[in-house]
Amino acid sequence: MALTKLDQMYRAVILDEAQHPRHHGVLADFDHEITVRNPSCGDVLHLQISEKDGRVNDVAFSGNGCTISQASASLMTDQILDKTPAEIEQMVETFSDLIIKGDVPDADRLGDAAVLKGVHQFPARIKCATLAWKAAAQVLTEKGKTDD
Amino acid sequence: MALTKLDQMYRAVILDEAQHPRHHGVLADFDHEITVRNPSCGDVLHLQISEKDGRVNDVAFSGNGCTISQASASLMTDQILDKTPAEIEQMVETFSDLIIKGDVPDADRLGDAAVLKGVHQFPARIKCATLAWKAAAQVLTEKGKTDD
Amino acid sequence: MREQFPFFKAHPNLVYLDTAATSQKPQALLDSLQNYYINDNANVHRGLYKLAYDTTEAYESVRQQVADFLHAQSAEEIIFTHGTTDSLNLVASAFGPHAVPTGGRIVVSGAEHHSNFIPWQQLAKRQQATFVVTPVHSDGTVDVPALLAAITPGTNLVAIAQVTNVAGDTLPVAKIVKKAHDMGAFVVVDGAQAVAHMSVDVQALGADFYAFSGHKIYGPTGIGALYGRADLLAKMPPIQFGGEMISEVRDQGSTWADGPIKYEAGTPHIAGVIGMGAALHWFQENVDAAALQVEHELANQLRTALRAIPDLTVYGNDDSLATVSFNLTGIHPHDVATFLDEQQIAIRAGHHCAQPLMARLGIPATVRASFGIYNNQDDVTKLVEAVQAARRYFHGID
Amino acid sequence: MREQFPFFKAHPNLVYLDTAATSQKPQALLDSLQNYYINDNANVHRGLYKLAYDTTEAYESVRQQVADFLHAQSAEEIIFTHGTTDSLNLVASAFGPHAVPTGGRIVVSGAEHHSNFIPWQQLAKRQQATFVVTPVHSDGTVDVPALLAAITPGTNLVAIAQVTNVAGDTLPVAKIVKKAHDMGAFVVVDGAQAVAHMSVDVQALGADFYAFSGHKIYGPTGIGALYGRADLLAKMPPIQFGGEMISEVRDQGSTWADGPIKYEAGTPHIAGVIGMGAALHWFQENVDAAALQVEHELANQLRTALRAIPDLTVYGNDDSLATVSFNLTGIHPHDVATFLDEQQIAIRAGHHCAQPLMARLGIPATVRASFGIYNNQDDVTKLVEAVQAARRYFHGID
Ligand SMILES: Cc1ncc(COP(=O)(O)O)c(C=O)c1O
Ligand SMILES: Cc1ncc(COP(=O)(O)O)c(C=O)c1O
Repeated sequence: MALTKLDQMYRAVILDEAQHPRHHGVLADFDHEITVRNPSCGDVLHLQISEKDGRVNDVAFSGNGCTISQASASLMTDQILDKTPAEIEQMVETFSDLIIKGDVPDADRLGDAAVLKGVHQFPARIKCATLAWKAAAQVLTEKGKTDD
Repeated sequence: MALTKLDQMYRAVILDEAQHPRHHGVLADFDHEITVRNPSCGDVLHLQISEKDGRVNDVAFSGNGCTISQASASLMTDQILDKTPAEIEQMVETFSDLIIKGDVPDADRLGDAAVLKGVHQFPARIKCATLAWKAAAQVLTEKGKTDD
Repeated sequence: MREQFPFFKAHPNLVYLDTAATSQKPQALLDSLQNYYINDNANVHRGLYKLAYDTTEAYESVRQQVADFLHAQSAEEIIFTHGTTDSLNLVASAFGPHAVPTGGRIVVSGAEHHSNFIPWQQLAKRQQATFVVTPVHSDGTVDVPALLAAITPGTNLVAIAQVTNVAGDTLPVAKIVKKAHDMGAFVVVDGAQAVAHMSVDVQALGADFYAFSGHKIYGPTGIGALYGRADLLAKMPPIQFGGEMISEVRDQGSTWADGPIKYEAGTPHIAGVIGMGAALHWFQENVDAAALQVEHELANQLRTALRAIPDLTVYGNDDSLATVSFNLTGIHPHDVATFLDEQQIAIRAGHHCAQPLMARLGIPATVRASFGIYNNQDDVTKLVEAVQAARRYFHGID
Repeated sequence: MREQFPFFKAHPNLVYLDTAATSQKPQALLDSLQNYYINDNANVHRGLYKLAYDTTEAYESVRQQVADFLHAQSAEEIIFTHGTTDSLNLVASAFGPHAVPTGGRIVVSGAEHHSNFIPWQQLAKRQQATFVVTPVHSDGTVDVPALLAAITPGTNLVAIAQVTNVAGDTLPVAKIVKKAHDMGAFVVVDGAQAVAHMSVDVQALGADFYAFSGHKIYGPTGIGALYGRADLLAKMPPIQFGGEMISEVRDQGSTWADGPIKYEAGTPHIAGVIGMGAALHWFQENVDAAALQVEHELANQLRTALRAIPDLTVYGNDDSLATVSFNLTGIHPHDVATFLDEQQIAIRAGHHCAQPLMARLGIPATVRASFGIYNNQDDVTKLVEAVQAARRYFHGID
């Protein structure tokens, strides 16, 4: 069984991250909020962000999705803490690139989240991996617009 | 050039009939009236029939159509004179059969109109040949119903 | 059987278990499409030349074939559409306002596919009608007594699948129709998941409308049919305009052709109609009740084998036909699908266009394996083994 | 060129002059369809397995291809439909009520095909709008100054063909759009007869909507496209419901997907989309401006030769493209068609779904010969000779 590719995507850290996600829940107080969907599979992600002095100082997500989307949301929320919206936008672009290509020069900007690069071998799962990141970029640049 | 089949349909009598149709025009007085169309080609036939003592005693048609539909209307109007609606219904069935099969045992019931049997070699033209006949059967049985 | 499907020659190691989404195609269909485009291609209903005439005849003869296939009274009751969704939307748009007055009542089951759900939901909205979605059992099958109870006096329209697309259960359509007709309601039946797996008799069912798609019964994409009772079609205005659906077009008004072509505006999907005819012909020649029974038994074998796996929920029951949905506790269906795909097993994971059902079951998605006439024992064995492996993999059991 | 079309191998002696009704198909299209069904057949937009994913990618890449072909700004502006008629009806149903208020004004030319006429006539009826049909010249071409003059302040929508289907004249779309936009009106362009015969740039034209059919540009039946300006599509509600066009479906309400799939309810005609992509690719690789010029010259040669026949009226003029309509005085077009068919010449006779034009010209029908990229000099010669023979035959000249 050709599980090598699978193993590259489902690294232990990812399975673990999805099972024990960080920043899972809701915030009492927040500046930005968005609900995004992956309509073809029904995944829903609800994201809340609070900002202080132009930097993300708290974040939480809820909703449901597969291992990849949950792990990705967990890693994303961890990585954007203390970043400015502009920095986050750049990170999201880098992340998108990484997931599509499997490798990018500035992957270290993504910290632990770079572990998701194995997704690039599963093009059908790219949307799962990028959902949370795109939501963050959208809510921070479009100021709280939701899709409903 | 394979004009034999053509000649069988376009007998001189038919070309002549179409050019000098009988009962072409309108009646001042009539009991039945119908307008039928061949929507796929735009042919229109307007038919008026007057009845006396349970028999057709006058008939007229107008509209436009091809040689076959005009010749057929001309021959039909001539043949139904003095016939009862029931007789006409049977004639229409016989005519339909003749045009589809090219030969039927009781073709002589149709008088001169049997000359149209050559149409059976041109299935695409069957509707042209039967338009007037079906209109007559319809208007005599359904009492003046029009399609508009 | 399988050797009649070139797809399986091209994919010798693939376990294709997604026939409910779309079926693979027999050689007979491929031949028919090639033959159409090479020998018979001409536009229909307009040409006086022989080629166009013959193509029109062939096209219209499929209408009779579909009528016979569904046991309709006449070919005049068959409208060619682009698929089940198109058929159902046509009924909702053209017949809906006639059937459902302002403030009326529409009943659908809680297990309907979006295509047999949203058109009625939106019709209800337009007509300010009550839109009733009936309960399902915890295994995803329709609660039939509850559905029957919902069909009260004052109900105008009932829309149900003959076979549902997640749990694969078969609804007692004749019984539902009887109740609905007694209450004065019309019944629209979604046959998308039925026609390839059981024989259908619209007159015995008493259905007022019946819809299906060619691509789910071994036919081409882009084509489907709608059966409508003749007396109801007579009341239905066209909703698309143009081409041969007319009787006369004047500047300020038009009149319509009689019969089904009234609803077939524009150049139809001619190759699709001819191809659907070839597929139905192939189906009737090659797939008998015994073959369908084998298909059903494969599905039941799979259900039985899956039920033996710990932490696994199977939807549907042994009366369910060729569709088997399940979930592994704690493992998202998408992850299962990817795992299986890596082992060359094509199954579907998702909401299957049945979000109202997912909401009722309190789950976001299921894994769904669905059978076609080309599947075999081996496919079942491979899937079961792979599901067990997936469970071990994601639960970290080694 | 001709040898790329297996139809002509199957019909070596046929003179096919009915491309305006439907085109014959290149081998490249047949190969693409076979390849799709044998190798790639899977439903789109839903599957997580590789086959379904790849098919979805291929499907979506055709959207970009069509966008490039029409010079649209983005693939988001391309909706797959079932053909021109379906495209135009979609605009009329979904955008029409937004564009045309109660009591508004719609302008169409007097030479429109029913598919670009009745949808607007019926929209006008629904909106109690004025429906203006503009004059044509005695040769069946559109009277452009009169059309421009009809686009007054208060006009909300103008619907015109880029190339008409009886006289084959090309309308100055950019000029008409400019006037319409100045008056605050939207312009819907019917490109059915244009795309296979000239290059199209929707942005240069300024068209708000542009419709065409795959089967008229060497592609499969049952598929077409609608271009819509992105800002206008954003305002357009869906009119068919079901399948993947949703964002979320709740019992009492639903929200829609973003982008063109909002209008593509149900399983699309996947083979048709892939096939249309193959046909457009083939067209762009094999048919250059010079080839189209040759086609145009064949049509002009035919017009010239026909004009030399006594008692014969030719419609259109030398700027008309690949379509030539004519009538022999005193001989009904259907009789001409049958005569020509016996000599293996497939041409069309009838009203060509342009009854308003026929009414203006005071004729019931015309004979129409239309060219495709596979026609040649020989076809013209044979047709001219046969028309002369028909004239002698029916007039009894021997
Ligand atoms: C100018 C024009 N518009 C619209 C149509 C309709 O196209 P379709 O029948 O492919 O929908 C046609 C062809 O029949 C046409 O020639
Ligand atoms: C029960 C049911 N209804 C309707 C549909 C819609 O069919 P289509 O997508 O062919 O229009 C499907 C399949 O997707 C289905 O399973």
